[in-house]
Amino acid sequence: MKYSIFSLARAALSGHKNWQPTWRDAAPKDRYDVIIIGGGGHGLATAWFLASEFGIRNVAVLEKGWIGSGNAGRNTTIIRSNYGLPGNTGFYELSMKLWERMEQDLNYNAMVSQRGVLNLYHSDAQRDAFARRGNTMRINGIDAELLDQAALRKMLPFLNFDNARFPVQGGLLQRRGGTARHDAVVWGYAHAASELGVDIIQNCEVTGFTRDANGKVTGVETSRGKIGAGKVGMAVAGSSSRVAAMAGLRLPIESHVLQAFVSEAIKPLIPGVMTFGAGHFYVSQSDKGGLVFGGDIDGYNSYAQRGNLPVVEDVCEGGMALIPMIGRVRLLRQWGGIMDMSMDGSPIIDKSPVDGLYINAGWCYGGFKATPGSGFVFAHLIARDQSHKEAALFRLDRFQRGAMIDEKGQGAQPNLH
Amino acid sequence: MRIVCPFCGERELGEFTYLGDAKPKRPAADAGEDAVYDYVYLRDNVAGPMTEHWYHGGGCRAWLKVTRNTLTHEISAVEPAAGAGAAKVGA
Amino acid sequence: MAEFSWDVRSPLDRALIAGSYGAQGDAGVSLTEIRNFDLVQVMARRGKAGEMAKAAQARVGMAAPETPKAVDTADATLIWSGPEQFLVLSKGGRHSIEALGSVFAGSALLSDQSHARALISISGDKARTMLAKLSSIDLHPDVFGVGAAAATSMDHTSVTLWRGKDLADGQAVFNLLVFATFAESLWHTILDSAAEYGVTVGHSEELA
Amino acid sequence: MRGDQANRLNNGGLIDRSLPLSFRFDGKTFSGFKGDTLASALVANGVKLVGRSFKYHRPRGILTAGSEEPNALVELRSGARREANTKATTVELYEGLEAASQNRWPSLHFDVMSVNQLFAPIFVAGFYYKTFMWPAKFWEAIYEPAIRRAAGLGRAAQVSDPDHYDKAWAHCDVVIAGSGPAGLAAALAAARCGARVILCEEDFVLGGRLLADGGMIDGLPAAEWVARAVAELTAMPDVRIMTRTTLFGVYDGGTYGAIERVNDHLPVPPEHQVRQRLWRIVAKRCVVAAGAIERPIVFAGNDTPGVMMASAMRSYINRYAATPARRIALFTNNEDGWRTAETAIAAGLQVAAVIDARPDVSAAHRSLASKGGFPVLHGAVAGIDGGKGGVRKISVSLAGGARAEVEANGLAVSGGWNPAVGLTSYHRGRPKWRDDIAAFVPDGAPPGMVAAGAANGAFGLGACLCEGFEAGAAAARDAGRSGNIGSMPVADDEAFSITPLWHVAGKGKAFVDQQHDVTASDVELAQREGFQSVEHLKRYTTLGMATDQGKTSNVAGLAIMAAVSGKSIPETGTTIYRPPYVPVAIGAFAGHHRDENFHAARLTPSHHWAAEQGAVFVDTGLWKRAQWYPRAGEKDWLESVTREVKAVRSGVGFCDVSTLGKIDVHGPDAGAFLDRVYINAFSSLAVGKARYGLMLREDGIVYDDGTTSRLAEDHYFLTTTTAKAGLVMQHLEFCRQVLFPELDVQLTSVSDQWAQFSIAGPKTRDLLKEIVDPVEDLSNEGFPFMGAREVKLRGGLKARLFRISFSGEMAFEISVPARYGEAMARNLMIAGKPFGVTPYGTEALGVMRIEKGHVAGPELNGTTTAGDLGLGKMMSTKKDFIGRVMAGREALVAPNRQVVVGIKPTDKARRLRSGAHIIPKGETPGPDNDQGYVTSVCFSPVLDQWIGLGLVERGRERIGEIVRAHDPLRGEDYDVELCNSVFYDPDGGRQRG
Repeated sequence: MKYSIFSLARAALSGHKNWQPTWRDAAPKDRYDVIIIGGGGHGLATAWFLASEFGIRNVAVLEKGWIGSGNAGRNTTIIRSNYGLPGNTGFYELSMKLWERMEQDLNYNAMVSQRGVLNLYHSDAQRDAFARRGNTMRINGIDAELLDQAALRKMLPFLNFDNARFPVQGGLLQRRGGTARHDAVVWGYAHAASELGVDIIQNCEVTGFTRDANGKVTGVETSRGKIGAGKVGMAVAGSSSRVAAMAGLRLPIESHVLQAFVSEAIKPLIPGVMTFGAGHFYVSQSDKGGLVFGGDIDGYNSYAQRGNLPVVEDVCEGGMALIPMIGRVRLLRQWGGIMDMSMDGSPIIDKSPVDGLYINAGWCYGGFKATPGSGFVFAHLIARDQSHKEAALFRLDRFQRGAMIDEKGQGAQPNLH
Repeated sequence: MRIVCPFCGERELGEFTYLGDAKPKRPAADAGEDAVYDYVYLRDNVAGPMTEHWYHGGGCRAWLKVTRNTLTHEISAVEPAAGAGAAKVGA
Repeated sequence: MAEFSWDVRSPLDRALIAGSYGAQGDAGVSLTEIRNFDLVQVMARRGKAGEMAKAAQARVGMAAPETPKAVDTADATLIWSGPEQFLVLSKGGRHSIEALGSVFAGSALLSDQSHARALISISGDKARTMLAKLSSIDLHPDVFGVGAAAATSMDHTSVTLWRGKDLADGQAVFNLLVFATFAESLWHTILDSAAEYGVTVGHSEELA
Repeated sequence: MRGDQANRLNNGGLIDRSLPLSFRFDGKTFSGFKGDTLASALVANGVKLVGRSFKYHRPRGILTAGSEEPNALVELRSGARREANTKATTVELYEGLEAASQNRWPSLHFDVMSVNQLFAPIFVAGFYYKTFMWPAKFWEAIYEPAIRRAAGLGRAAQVSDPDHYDKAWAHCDVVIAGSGPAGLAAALAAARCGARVILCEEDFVLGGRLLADGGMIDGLPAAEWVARAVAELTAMPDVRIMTRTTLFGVYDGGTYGAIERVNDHLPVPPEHQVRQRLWRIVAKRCVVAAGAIERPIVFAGNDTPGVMMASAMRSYINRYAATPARRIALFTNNEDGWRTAETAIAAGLQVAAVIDARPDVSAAHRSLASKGGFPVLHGAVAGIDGGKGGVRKISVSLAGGARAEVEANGLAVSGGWNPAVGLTSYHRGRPKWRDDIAAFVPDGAPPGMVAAGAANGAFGLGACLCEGFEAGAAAARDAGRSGNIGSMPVADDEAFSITPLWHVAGKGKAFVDQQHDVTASDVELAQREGFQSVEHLKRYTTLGMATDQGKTSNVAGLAIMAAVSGKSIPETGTTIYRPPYVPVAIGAFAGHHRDENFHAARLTPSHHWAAEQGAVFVDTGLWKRAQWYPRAGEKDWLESVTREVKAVRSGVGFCDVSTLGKIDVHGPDAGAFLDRVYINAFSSLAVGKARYGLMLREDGIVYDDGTTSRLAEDHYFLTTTTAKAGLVMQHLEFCRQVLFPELDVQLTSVSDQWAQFSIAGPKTRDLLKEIVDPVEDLSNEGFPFMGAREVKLRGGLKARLFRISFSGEMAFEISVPARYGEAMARNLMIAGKPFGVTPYGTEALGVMRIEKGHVAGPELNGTTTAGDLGLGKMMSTKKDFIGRVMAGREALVAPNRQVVVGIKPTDKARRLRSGAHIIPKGETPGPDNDQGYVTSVCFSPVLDQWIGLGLVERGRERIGEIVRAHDPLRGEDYDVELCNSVFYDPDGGRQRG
C-alpha cells in the first residue's frame, strides 16, 4: 500500500477502515536463502537491501520479541558521520547518504531531520582534536565546520559561556547530522522489506544453529521450530555474545548498559543535537517536544536493560553545567539498553570463522546512525561473500593483527569507549 | 548498586571503578601471542553470575573480586584480590 | 644573601574566613580547620601485619586499628586507612615520619602525608544533617559511633572521616582529612551545604 | 472570608479559611485558601477550562486531583522560574502564585490551533509516517518546523534557573512510599519494632485517600486516627516523615530515589535554601503503599471540561470544600464510585443521575437514590453535549438499548481502580492481572520491596490497614528489628464490585490518552495496521508517553487493544514501567553540581601566589594551572609566552609542576615491580638517579610516561603525567594487588604532599645556590644530569632535588612539602631577582617541550606505540612487561605507520595549526593520501617561526620532504617541511651542562 497525503485523505473518507498492516506478520517457512537473526533496524535494513539491491528475496528476519524491541527502539535517535579514523569515516558517510534518501526509498516518513550535530569543545586540546577530525571529514567529502565561541554565542545564546567550570569555547558542527524517528526507521524497513516478499517473523527466538558435517551452518533452531537457511546473518547487538556462543564463538565484545532520558514535552528550545565536551551529556529535542538526552554508559557489564542513579545524576549535572536554563524542565522517563561494547569502540561486520554465519555486531552506543549503512554493507557481505569497501576494516581479526579502529584511544577496555 | 567492601563495609557504587571479568588470567611471559590476545580481547560476556574486578578507589584502594549477576545486578560474593591487604596476612 | 622566610600556609589559608556564614541565628554547624599537624601513612610489608601491630603497640601503647576505627592515644590518633594500613596523626614532631622510621623498620613502609591533607573538624547539631549531603555513608550514632572511621569519598573526592570524642555538651564531632589540592574546592562545597543551617567558621592549631 | 470563591462550601475541608491567598491564572486574579492546590482553588472559583490538548487543541478541564493529571497543566511562575507542564492538581497554593494555561494562542478561550480539529480525520495515529515525504527537502524547511511549533506543551524558561538544588543521602531500615492508611499502618508497625523508618508522602498533608474519603479507624474518625498515628511516629527519634516527597525510583542494592519539593510551596526559596532536594535513600526494606489511581471510562466527549474522576470530585468537595459542579451525574461501573453520590448529597449538591454500567446496584444505593430523588440508569454514557464552558447534557445508552438524556454540569466517572504498580515494576517486572478487581497488581517486586494496601489491590480500608501493618512489621523483622508491635488498626471493609467497562462505542472522539489526544479509534487503527504489541501500540499512537506517563490511560488503551484483537487483557500485557514515578526536575538531579561547581577544582600549592602575579589560569583536567603571566603592555598571550620562553632560555625561570602525579613505590621488590610496569628497566637504576620511563597498556599501546627516581634501595619516587595521575595509580594498584601479589611493594600517592617546581635556564644553578644550603654540591660532578636526592635548604628545610629537564635547558625540579609551596615560589622570586628570574606557565612549558621534541598528551593519544613516538628502542628485550606481547602485532610494527616527526612551514611567516592534515605535494587530498596530521604546534622564539610535531606516515624516513599541510576546516593549505622532531639543541648539551 502506497503511503501519501492522497492515500491518507482517501482513507479518511472511509474512516481509516481500509489500512493494511504496515508489514505482514509472517509464519516461518521451512527454508530461506538467507535468515537474518534480529528484527531491529540493522536486521530489517539488511533484509531490505538483500531484496532491493542484491536480488535475494527469499529472506526471513527472525525477532524474538516485537520488531524494534531492542536498541532500535530505545536509542536517542542521532544520525551523524563525524568520525575521524579510516574505516569509520567512509562507512558512516555511506550511511548518512542512505539516510538522506531513506524516506523516498522506503515510502515511509522516518522524519530524518538534518538539524545539525554540534560537538562542543572547552579547551585548546579538544579544539585541536576536533580540527583533526573535521579535516578528516572534509578530506572524505563530508561537511564539517569549526566554530568559535563568538559564532556559538550567536547561534546558541543559552549555553553556559560565562559562569561555567569549563566554559564553552567552540564546536565542531556537522550540519547534515541530526535525528530520525527511531521506531519509524524500523517500521519503514519492515514495511518496504515486507512489500518485497521478506518474511518478518516476530516472537521467534533463535535457540541454536543447525550445522552440517563440515560445520557449515545450515539453519537455525527457534522457539517456532527449525528453519533451514543457505546463509545466516546475525544482527543482534546487545545479545551478540549469546548468539555467537550458540555457534561456539567468543567475541571481543562486552555487554554494557547505556541509559537514556527524555523530558516532558516543551515548546522548541534546542535546535539541533549537541554534545558537551567537558562532561557526559548530549541532547536534542524531539519533534514532540521532549528533550532526549544521555551520557556515558553505566560502566559495568549488564544485560539488565536498566541502570543506576549515579549516571542519571552525572548526565543531569552535565546538562545543567552546559544549559542552565533546563533546571526546571522535568525528566520524564529513564530507560536502558544493552550495548555491544567492542574492544576498540568500532563495529564488526565480517564473516565468522563458522562457515555460513555472518556477524554484524559491536556497535557500542552508535548503532542507530549506522542503520542504513550497516544494512547495506551487511547485505553486500552476505550476498557477495565479500566485504563492501567501506566496511573492509571492520574485520573480526583486526584485534589479532593489531589493526584496531580506536577513536577514543582507550584500548581494550570496553567501558571506556 | 552497593558493594560490601570486605574492608570498609557496604559502600555506594560511586566509590568503585569497574574493570571487568576476573576470569581471564594474565598469561606467563612465554605463553605466546595467541594466549595474550585471548586474555586481552576475548570475553565470555556472561549473562548471569560473573566474578569481576572492582577497585575501591574512592575508599580503601583495594581491588576486589565481586560476584555479580549481570542480568539482575545482584551481588552474591565479594572478596579481596590476592594482593589486597588482609589476604596476605602471614603469607 | 637574600632573606627567606619559610612560612607554612594551609591549603585553606585563603578560603577560610573566620566568623559566621550563611543563615543568621544560632549556628547549626561549626567548622574548624586544624592546622600544622604530622600525618604518616603506615603500611605493612607483605606478611608483616603482625609485626607492624606489635611495633605500633610498643610505640603508642595502643593497638593500631585493624578495622575502620580511629583510636586516640596520649599524643596521637591512629586512623585506619585501608587494609593493613593506618595513619598516625600527631602534633609537634613527636610522631613525625623521622620519629617513626626506626619504629616500623622491617615491618612497615611509611609515607609522609603531613602536607597532603587538610583537616576539618565538624560539629554542631546540624552536622550530621549537613554531612548527609556530602557523604553516602550512614552516620547514625548507632552505626557510626565515637571512634568509627571510614575511607570514603565526598563530592567524588577521597577523604578520611572519623568520629572524635563528643564535645562536653554531647555533640558529635566529625573529623575530615581531605586532599590538600582539593581542600579549597571541597571547603566551598561544605559551606554551601551548611549555609542554610548557619555556620561558625574558625581554625585552630590544636588537635581536638 | 469567601471572596469570589463562588464554588466554595461554607464549612468543612482541610483548608484554612483564616489564611486567604490571592493568585493569578491567565492574568486574572482569584483567591483561595491555605491548604488549596491550584486546581482546588480554580474549582472553588468556578474555572472549568484550564488547558488545551496536545494535538487537536481541544478545551480541557481538571480530570483528577493528583499527580496522575493529564489535562490541567499550566506554566507556573514566570521569567527565569517559569515551569512548563506543571500539574495544577499538585501545586500547593501560595500568595501571589502566577499560572498560565499553555498550548494555546492567542488565548485559552480562543485558540487558533483548534482548527486542527477540522483536520482530525487526517491527523490520526501515525499519519505523519505516511506523508510529508515529498519533496525531500521540505521536511526540515517546512513540515518539521510547523510540527515542532505545534507540538510541545508549555514553554520552559529561557534563562538560567536562578534557584539552588542539592542532594542528600538517607539510610533506614524501612522506607515507605505513601502515607495513606496502608503507609501509616506500615510505619507504625515498623517503628514500634524499633526500625529506622522513612515515610515519604508526595502530598503536603499526610493521610492519602483518608483526606477525601474519611471513614472510621479504631473507632475514631479517620482524621483523628491520622493525627494520633502521626503524633506517635513523630515522637520516635528514628522515624523521619518527609512530606512533599515522592519516592520515584528503585535502584540496585536497596537504593531509592526520592524528590523533596522543599520550597515549591513558596514564591521563592528563602535565602540559603534550596528549591528541591534529591534524596538517595538506602533502605533494607521498602513498603510501597502508593495507593491506586482511579481510571476513566472511554466514551465520546469524555474530555469535556466538567468530566472528572469520581474520586477527584470527592477530594475537591471533602478535602477542599470546593464544588466542581452544582448538579452532577455519576457514571460508574463499580461500587466505589457511588461514594461520590453520597459525598455530593452530603455537601448539598444536586445529583442528576447515577449511570451504573452494572446490571444491579445494592439496596443501600437504591435507597440513597430514592432519598436523593435521582434516577439510577443502567447503561453507559454515550456522549456529552458541552464544550469549553463545560458539560451541559449527558446522553446515556441504557442497557435495553434505549437512550436517555441527563442534564448536569458535571460528570463524575469511575471505571475502577488501578493499583500504582510503577515502583514494583521498575526492575522490568510485569504486573499480573486480577479478574476480581479488573486490574493489574504487582507480581513480585525488586529485592526488599513489597506492596501493601491499594497498591497491592486491597481496596477496602480494613484491608489496607491490615496489609500495611503486616508489611511494616515484616519489613522491620527482615531488617533485624523486633519490638512490641502493639495492636493493628482496624476498620470495616467497604464492598468492592466491578463490571469491567473500558470503552463505550458512540459518535465523536472518545479519548484514551487525553493529554496526547489518543482516541479509541486510534487504538483500533494501530491494531489494523499491525501495531498489536502493546509496545508498538504505545510507540505508534504515543499512548501513555505524555507527562502523566499514562497513569489514567494505559490500562484502558491495552484493554481496547485486547478487545479489538480478540485477546484477553493479560495476554495483551503491559508495556515496561519506567522511572521516575513522577517527572523530576533536571536541576534536582544535578544538585550543587552546576556552573562553577560542576566539578571540583584542584589548586596547586602556589595557586594564590600565581593569582597575585596576575596569572591567566587554564583548566587541565580538574586542575587550575597558571597558563602564562601577562605583564603590562603586552598585547597578547603570544607576546607573554614568548617573553617567558626567552627568559628561560637565556636566564632562569620556574614553573609549578605539582600537578604531576607522584607516587611513592616502597619495598624490597619495588625495582622488580617497576620493571614489570615500565618497558625499560628500573631495578638497575642506581640510588640517587632518575630515569625516564614509558608504560604501555596490556594491548601494547603507550599509556603514560614520566620520570622515576630511586631515592633509596627500597624506595622509588614515580611521576606520571598530570592527566593520567589517578588512572596510573589505579593501574599500578591493579598490577600490585591482582597481577603480582607476590611482590613485597607498597604504593602511596604523594601527589598532594609535595609542591614541585621546575627551575630551568642557564642561570638555574646560580639561583639554586641562593636557596639550597651551601653544603650541597650542585656542580655537574656533584649533581650530574639525571641525579636525584634529598637536599637541605637554607634555613634547614629538607627538599628533594631532581636534575631533570623538560625544557632542554640546564634544569632542576625541586620538591618541598606542600605547605611550603607558596613560600618556595616567593623565595624563588627573591633569590632569582639578581638573575631576572621569570615565572612561566604551561604555555611556555609547552613551547619548550615542542622545541625539544618531547612527546606529550597530543602524541600519547591512546593509539600510538613506543615505536611511533621514536622510543621503540627503550623496550627491553630482557624482561617481561605489561604490553610487551601485544606491542609486537603485525599492524603495530608495520613500516607505514604514522610516527612522530617535526614539522615547519616553508614560509617562515606562516602560522602552523594543530589538526591540519599532511598530504603529499601535488596530490588531490583524499582518504587514500591522507598521511597524518599536526599534533602540537607553537611559535618557537628560538627559531622565530611556528613549528610543530606531527604523526606522519613513515615520517622519520622523510626528513626534509616538503608536503602540504591541508586544513580545509580553516581554509588553509600550505607547504611544510618534515624535519627532526628535536628543533632545539639536538645533542642535548644545554641540559647536561
